[in-house]
Amino acid sequence: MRWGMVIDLKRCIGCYACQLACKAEHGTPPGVYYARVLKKEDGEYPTVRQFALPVLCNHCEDPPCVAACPTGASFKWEEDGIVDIDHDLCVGCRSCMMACPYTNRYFNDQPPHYFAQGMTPFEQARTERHQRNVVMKCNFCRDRVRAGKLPACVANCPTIARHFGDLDDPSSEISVLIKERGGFTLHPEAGTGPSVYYLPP
Amino acid sequence: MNMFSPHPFKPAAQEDGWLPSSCALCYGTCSILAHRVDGTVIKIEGNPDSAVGKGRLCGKGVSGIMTHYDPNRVRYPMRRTNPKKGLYEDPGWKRISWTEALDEIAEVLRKVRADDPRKLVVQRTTTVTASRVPLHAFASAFGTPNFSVSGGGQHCGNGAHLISGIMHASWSIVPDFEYCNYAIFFGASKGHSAGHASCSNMGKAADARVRGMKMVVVDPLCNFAAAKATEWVPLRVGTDAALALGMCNVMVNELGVYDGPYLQAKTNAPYLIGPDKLYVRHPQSKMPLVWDRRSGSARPYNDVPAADMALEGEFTVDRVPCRPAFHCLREHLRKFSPDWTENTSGVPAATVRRLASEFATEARIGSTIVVDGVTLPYRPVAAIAFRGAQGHKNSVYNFYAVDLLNHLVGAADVVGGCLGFNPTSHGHPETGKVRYIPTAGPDGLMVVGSWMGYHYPYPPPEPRLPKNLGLQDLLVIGMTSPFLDSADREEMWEKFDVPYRPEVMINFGANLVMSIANKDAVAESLSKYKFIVSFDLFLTETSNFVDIILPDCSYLQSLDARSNFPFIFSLPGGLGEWCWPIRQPVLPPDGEQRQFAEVLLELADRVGFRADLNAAYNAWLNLEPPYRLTGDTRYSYEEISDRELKNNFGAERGLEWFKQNGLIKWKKKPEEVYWRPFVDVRVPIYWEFLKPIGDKIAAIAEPRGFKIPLEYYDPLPDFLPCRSHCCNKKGFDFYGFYYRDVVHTNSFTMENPWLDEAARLDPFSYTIAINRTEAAKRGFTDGQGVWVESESGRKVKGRLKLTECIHPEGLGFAAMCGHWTDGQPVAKGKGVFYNDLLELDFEHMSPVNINLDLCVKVRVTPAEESP
Amino acid sequence: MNIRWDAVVDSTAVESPRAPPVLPQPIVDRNSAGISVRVRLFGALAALSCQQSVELMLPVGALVADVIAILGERLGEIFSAQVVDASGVKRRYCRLFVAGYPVENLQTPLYPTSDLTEIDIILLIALEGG
Amino acid sequence: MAEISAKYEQLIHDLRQDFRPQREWGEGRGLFLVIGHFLVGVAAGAWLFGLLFDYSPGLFAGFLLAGVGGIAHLGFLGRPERFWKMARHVRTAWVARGFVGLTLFLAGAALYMPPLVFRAWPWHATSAIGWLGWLMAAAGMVILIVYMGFVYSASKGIPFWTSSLHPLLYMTYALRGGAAALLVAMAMLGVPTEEIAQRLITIWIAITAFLIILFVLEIQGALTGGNAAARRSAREMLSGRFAGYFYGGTLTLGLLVPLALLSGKLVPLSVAVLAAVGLLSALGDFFMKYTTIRAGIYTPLELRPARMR
Repeated sequence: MRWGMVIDLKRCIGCYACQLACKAEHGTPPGVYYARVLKKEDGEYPTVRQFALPVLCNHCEDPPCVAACPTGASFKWEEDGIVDIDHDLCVGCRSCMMACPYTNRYFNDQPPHYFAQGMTPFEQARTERHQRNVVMKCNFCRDRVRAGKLPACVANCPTIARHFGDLDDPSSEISVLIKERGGFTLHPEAGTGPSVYYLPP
Repeated sequence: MNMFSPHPFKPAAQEDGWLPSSCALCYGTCSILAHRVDGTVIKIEGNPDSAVGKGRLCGKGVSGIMTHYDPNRVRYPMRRTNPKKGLYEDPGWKRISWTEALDEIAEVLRKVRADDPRKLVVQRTTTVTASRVPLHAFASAFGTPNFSVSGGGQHCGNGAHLISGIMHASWSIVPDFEYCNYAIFFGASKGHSAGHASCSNMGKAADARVRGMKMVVVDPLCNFAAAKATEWVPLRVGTDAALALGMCNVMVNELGVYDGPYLQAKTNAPYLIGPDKLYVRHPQSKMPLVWDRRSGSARPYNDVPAADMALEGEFTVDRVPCRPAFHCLREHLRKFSPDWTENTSGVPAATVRRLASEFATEARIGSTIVVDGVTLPYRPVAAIAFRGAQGHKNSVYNFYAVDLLNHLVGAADVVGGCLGFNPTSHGHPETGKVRYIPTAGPDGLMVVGSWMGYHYPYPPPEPRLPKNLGLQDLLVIGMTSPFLDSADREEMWEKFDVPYRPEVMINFGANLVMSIANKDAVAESLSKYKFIVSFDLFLTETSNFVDIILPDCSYLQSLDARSNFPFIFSLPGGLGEWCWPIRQPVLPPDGEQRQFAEVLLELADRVGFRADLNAAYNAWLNLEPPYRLTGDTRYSYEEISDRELKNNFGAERGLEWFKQNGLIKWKKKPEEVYWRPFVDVRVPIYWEFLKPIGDKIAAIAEPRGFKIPLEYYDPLPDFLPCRSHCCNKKGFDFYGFYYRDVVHTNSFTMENPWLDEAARLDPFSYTIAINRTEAAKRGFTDGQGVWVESESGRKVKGRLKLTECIHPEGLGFAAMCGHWTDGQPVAKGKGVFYNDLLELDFEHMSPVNINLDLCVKVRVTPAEESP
Repeated sequence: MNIRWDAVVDSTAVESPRAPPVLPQPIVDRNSAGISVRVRLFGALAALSCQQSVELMLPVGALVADVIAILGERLGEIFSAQVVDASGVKRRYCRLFVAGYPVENLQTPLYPTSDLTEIDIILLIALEGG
Repeated sequence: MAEISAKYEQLIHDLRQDFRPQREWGEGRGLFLVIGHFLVGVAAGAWLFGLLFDYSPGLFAGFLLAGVGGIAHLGFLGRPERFWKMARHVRTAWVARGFVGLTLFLAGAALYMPPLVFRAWPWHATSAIGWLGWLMAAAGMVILIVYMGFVYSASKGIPFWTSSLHPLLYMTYALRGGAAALLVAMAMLGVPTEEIAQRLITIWIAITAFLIILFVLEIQGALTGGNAAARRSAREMLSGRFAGYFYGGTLTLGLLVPLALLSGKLVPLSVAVLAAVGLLSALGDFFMKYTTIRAGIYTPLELRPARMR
């Protein structure tokens, strides 16, 4: 069993709904983004193409962040392949941030609120619980997934560009999509075996 | 999933529930589920049961929590202490009680109503659709015709909605994403960014993309729709009509491709046109005549089988030489040669030819398809336009020309073609409500079955010496008007002896100072009001002109019984489901916040016109016995909502039922979605009615020294340049234009810190897009601070974003940013206030639909220090 | 097959199982001498007449149009101009209800009933944008 | 607060860039990490030469520097109170290994050194405990010298650091730092013998020469290695944001001036010169490490256009 995600760049329109649905789901503090959207362009006027590239933790088969973590705070759930962080163990040395080839880890040293006035009721309920001065990142909404739901970014994507499933099961929707649509990963040369695949735009 | 908690305002301990309601971060009004735990909303998700959003929300929708919980929200009624009003005058807000506030407002309203009710101007933001009925009802009952939707219509609507109404009986148009194979978008992002039913359309458009629908996007900027297009066709800002007409010409005159039977049966193409450009009519019945090829004579259109109607030919009727409208159109189109098009729009002649032939070929004229067992015409092509194309002085012709592409090939409201948003509804199977179908009006031309107001696009009312401050009773094609705030409004009012002036304004949520055009013109008009009361969530730039601020409830604290009605507005078009969701309060008011609708009811009681207001609600909601409001009974807004729901869906489906179930839905029939073959109406490919209107307006206006440029009232579309196209001032070498950003709504959402953050992470949202090569020529670097200056010397400051994705002559601005009020600290200083470059006078609006021209010729110069 | 547009025009297809009621037939009072109506004017129209409701007695067979005509005589051009257009057709933004049911066509007949027939007239805001 | 929000603004800006610089190591409190790394490296080197030259002040210097370096590290950690947890993952994490190394070193030194100073100490330096301490310290020293470079080369996100030369580079720093530390110590406490000083200087020159070669190869590799981010980093160092530190600090202070001084042409060799050379060399190394760390740039996230077509 290995959870994986497929992001269909043909469907994606870069609307930021994933990034913001993630923020709403986890109440991540300012400066922490489990999911993000990058805007890129390719070519020269007038034969140019703008495209969006949604990024998140790649939940690598062989995660450099886990190897680099001195405390074992960063670890991989053997039963489902999700790379996670035990915030009680994190000392905030940030080696994992340097080790991640996908720059998808964030050090949480910001106050747990967006407004100068302090925490909103929402932030008291959802943001304050996050430990300060530790590294944070996406964990494929493991709680949701274990409760039988899809990760927030997948469930909400208005263009249905994100798919979630078992990479180990060759008949799963995502395995089929990867096979049929030529799915690829970012920085294959890093040899980390990402669980996040992209379908060409 | 516990969908309901009996006492929304008194959450039980350990309460944990999902409440169905509706979003209000934009007028798309998608259906949401609010996850409330112990009295705090900790998540907002889409409601999967609903056809509106289908359980998925855009970035704005999921971020609504932060708008609701914003500590900068207004919580108490406030009164200004500084009598001086100005853009930078601090009103010196002082907290007052509701009683004080309502006493004072009622007093003012009582006086003005006794004096002349028309002196009251009622204004609302377009962002919150729930504000429409309560404010319209209030204004109607009060007795004023002067209603404004601030920037609404001025920027997006007068062209798009007018022509969508005339040609498709709907507010807007989209490709039939389920079946369309080839869509061409002109300055529209439908399905790729903001707008009506935006979230639902995002999914439909994505399906179409994967299915292989080709999409050509004509736009000076390559983002949103263009970024996903199979082909991006950059063009000179504001020349959409030139390209569309060029394509029409190639189709009709070079390829000879058009849908004859459609034109014969569903348009006025066969109507005979005389030398005076008007219909040749039957002497007695006054019916427009067509040429009956069978009898070889001219007969009223309704006496001749469509198949026998001549589309071309020179005929003589009672010694009057005449030709079918289509013949006139065909001749008229000849002047738009591909080379002319290239010179005007910058789109290569070869491209014009190719696009035209692709469109014509893909249309599969004459083909049919079976959908749900019904045989229907099949035209899998669509030409779509919206704000970008119509936001110009040539507004009407730009949109009309684009839509002609659809009608020439018969791709209008048929399978795969260009669809209006739900123009036809047969109503709920059990109650027959809400039912509406377009009907044949004067000369057999289509009259919408459902509309947002009572100013129908067709037939247009008779122009008269204006009595309304917006002058739409003179310039009758226009729906919303800029004349309440334009720099030349006083001049106009004097010209036409408008016997009164605006004195009191009730404003709901609109930030007028930023939402129409340059702030100075608006400030000038606002400062003239004797009294302004405003329902707001936040203090805005406009608040500086307000006398009393009333703290409104957010959408999470409010009730709305008709979130997505009328269906022509923001219920997704195409096959699927009819869906009627409601909005219900999931959180109590904070401080002394009160929902505006309730406050308006109380004001009517205090002023003493509750009976009128009840009658107005009866009319606006089409309430029938036994659900009509009677006499001056003091119904609460909940009771009124309950009656509307029962009136439409039966006694058992009142407000309580909807609070639990969230919505009611039923399947759309192919006869509803693809209604065109089933409804005997025609649409004008030749706008004969336009000419007499122009003449009548001129007859009233010109004796009073108000020149009406009649070339804009010709029955056939043309390319007429914007002011910006005529500016040859040295150094002014860019066409400034703005576009909607996907994470922002009007000027409202910049205060939401999540959306603001997303916009700051985006390379375009808060910057000015400029062509990389052009920037290099001028030594501009990425991120550089610049001044952008209009011909008339208006200046805005911003940061450049160098990109390959924009036309060399274009300068792209996102949204309506650049707030400066302290009332919105998050929004303050973010992005660029593009509207401040826009002039606000008759010179800069369409002389037909009085839509503002939104493009400006500008000069770009480096700013000392980056902003 | 090349479909004929006029061939598929089929208005019966738009009849839904239950069309909403139009003006329901009231219990006609045969031996009544005439039709007594109470017209209530709201909003801008209310300002035109001193009292908000006007009671009229009409001959049997009278039409809604007759009511408008009488009111026109009483309240003057300013009333008629706002309610009907030059060709005598009811303006769209003028909503008229007989016994609580909307009436668009002024040629709709009125029926003598045992009690007053209520007629409500109000002008609505014509314009909207967005 | 202001500093924190400034960091947030900077992050937002960085995230918009194609080439995003790492700022956690080296900026703000991150400076403590650079200092810590630097001191611990010098400490290990000082201990080594202290043993080689049987020069106990060198050992003391090493012990002292390592202690301070350890504290500096704590000052950097987000959760210093949990520092001991860093021993949990030695199996794969170089940081953990470094932590163990430092612990061994400090503990060992604490056992081995006191008897060298105090006659009346419970055990003798050559006693079992003394030997145990000596061994622990020696092991710690080796780990400290070796681990540091691997911390960087294991940072897959920062191509500039991942060259195979990096570990060797850091070992060389340690040795050069050690030599420098001894020079300073001798200058302060008196040179045991002229000959020792001479040997030390020769060693210092040799190491420095080797370091120069390594560094040139390193930069050359980064510039030609084909990795855009690494190239960008090298440019930041040579002609970008950190050029000042590099030319001023590393090259001039750390290399040219010391060599000039040692040439004897400017001033006659003296104790003061030794001290100066030692200090300057150390300072140079510090700037070298500082700039290398600060110049770290994350691999950009991009689609290979080839994959898109």
